[in-house]
Amino acid sequence: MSAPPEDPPPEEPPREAGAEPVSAGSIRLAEALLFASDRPVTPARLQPLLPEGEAAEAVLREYGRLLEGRGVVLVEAGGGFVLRTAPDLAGLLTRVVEVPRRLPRAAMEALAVIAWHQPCTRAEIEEIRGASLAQTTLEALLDHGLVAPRGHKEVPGRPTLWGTTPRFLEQFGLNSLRDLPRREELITGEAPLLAPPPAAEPGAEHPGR
Amino acid sequence: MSAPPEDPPPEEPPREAGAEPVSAGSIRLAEALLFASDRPVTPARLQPLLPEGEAAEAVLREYGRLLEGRGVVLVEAGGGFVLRTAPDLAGLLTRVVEVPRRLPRAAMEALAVIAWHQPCTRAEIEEIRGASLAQTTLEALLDHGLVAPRGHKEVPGRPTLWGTTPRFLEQFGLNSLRDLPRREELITGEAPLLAPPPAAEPGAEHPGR
Amino acid sequence: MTDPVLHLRLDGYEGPLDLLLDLARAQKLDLAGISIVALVDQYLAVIEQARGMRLELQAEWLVMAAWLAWLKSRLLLPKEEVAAEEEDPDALALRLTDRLAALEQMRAGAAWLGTLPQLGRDVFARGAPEDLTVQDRSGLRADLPALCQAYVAARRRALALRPYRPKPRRLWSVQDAIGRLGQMLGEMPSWAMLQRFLPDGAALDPVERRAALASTLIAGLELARGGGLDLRQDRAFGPILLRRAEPQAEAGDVRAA
Repeated sequence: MSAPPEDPPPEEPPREAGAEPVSAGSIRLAEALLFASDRPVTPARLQPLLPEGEAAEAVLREYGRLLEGRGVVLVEAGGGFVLRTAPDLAGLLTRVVEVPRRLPRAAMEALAVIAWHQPCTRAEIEEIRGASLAQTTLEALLDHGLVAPRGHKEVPGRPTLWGTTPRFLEQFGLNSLRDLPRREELITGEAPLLAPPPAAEPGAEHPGR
Repeated sequence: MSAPPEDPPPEEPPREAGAEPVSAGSIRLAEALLFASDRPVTPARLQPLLPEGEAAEAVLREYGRLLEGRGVVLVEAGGGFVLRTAPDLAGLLTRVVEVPRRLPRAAMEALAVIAWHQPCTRAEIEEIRGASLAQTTLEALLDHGLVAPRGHKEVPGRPTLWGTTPRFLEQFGLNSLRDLPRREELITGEAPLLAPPPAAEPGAEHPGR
Repeated sequence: MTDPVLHLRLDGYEGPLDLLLDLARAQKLDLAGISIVALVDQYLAVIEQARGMRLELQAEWLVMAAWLAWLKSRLLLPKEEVAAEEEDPDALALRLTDRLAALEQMRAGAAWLGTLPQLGRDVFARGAPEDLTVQDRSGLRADLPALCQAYVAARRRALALRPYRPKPRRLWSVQDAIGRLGQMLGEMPSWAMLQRFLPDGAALDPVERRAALASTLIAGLELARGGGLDLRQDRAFGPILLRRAEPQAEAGDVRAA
């Protein structure tokens, strides 16, 4: 399994593999071609490069035999031969690269509505957002563990109430929901949803005051 | 040059390379990593995979020694170690592997100016070559990823400064820009006006070092 | 006059400097030892033969020819005859050989690069590298500012979508105003401004207030016509004053105002 490659001796007569002759030069060529090719190497592709009397398939098989126990192995795939990392090493060499994703805009908005209006039903989320909420969007939030059911609203149909999870607090670096800015702080300058009419200023232009 | 690879013996004690111990398992790991990657492998990438007490650089050098005379060889280029097909096989391989077009002479000369005078502006390239630089020439160099903008020269018009890329080093098998001969060494006093360039053995030292 | 062979030759040169370098190479091994005068003659001879060359080539080649001819004339003059303000012709010639040397260096550099085994031409990289990285896409990139932004965006959209409802107007009718005037005049001892008789002012917006003022004025005129009150305005656009009618009041004044 872990036998090391050996120094090649400086000179060696052509190697015999079974009945067919396989020369060291042919092995070198097969190795180079297998290494450089971007697709599986068929015997037909190697054959024209070989000296008269050597069979490409025999050369490839002999090379594969030489690779046994090495860091790369020769495997048959896609109608030809390819070099691959030895299976027992692949796991060791693999590096995990974290590629965090953004939530889609709709999901982020739905999450925000739930965060500030929880617990609330799906219908309420839609009303507050002013847009319908796709099932997949809600599922994405559930998959990330950011929201969870919080019972049912006692109205006809008993719709599920949604709220945020401890995972939500962790994701956004909050200690508690009280750390969220207040709604009024976020939508300043905007008329509140059900605002009383503004109190009339006593007109300065009116005489008699 | 064409010594064949040898069958690895079934069992072998850890190999000694100079003072540093290099185990067969580490050689396998290096081999797997080098074969899997198309980028130069730095010792730092390999080191965490090795057992305590083995130096990645020693392992890589030992593996390179083992590959001598094989179809692929280990070269130092672009700041790391990378496998390449043996240069003497180029003639045979190009019959079955697709080869991109050569750079035209104007592009090679412009590339030389950028390589030895970097960072430099387009006007400086034209001044040295005594000819205007065709847009297609610059585009060819950019297409090959050999040159890249390196900021602006702080003169009126703020022209772009050009320099070579890591890809340039890889393309020509150089480990760093220090591997370029010094400008004055390109032409020697006794040699004819156009000194024959040093015979470039792959991996051999350049005369300019 | 067109010589196709010469055409090809000039096209092969990357500008006049390139040709000059070739001519210099034919002359001497060492650039420092070349004869500038001989070089100029050779260059001018080539240009003379190439009269028919492509127009776009001509400009830069002829500029160089003119400059070289001028340089040659200065080099041939005895030193003392070169005008004092002109640059030393030897220095100019030296600068030309320096430029040729710089170009030669770079041609040698290009040739040196050309002999290196090139990736993809002489040596080959791994054709089918294996990707040894696994992308973990389970993570989430979201922070509190983004959450706040999303909330604001959602609310903005919802507010923009709300149907437009005109604000209900509370209008003070003339009948209301007559009732209020009748009630309030009894409490007013003397002249009082029209504005005093408006309904409770705090709840009215400017439009409603103006409407109430108009109703109150009409109510006042109506009552004055019936002799129930007196109206007075001392000047145009001045305040309108009301009081309960006194027996000796002349209604005619009011109508005039």
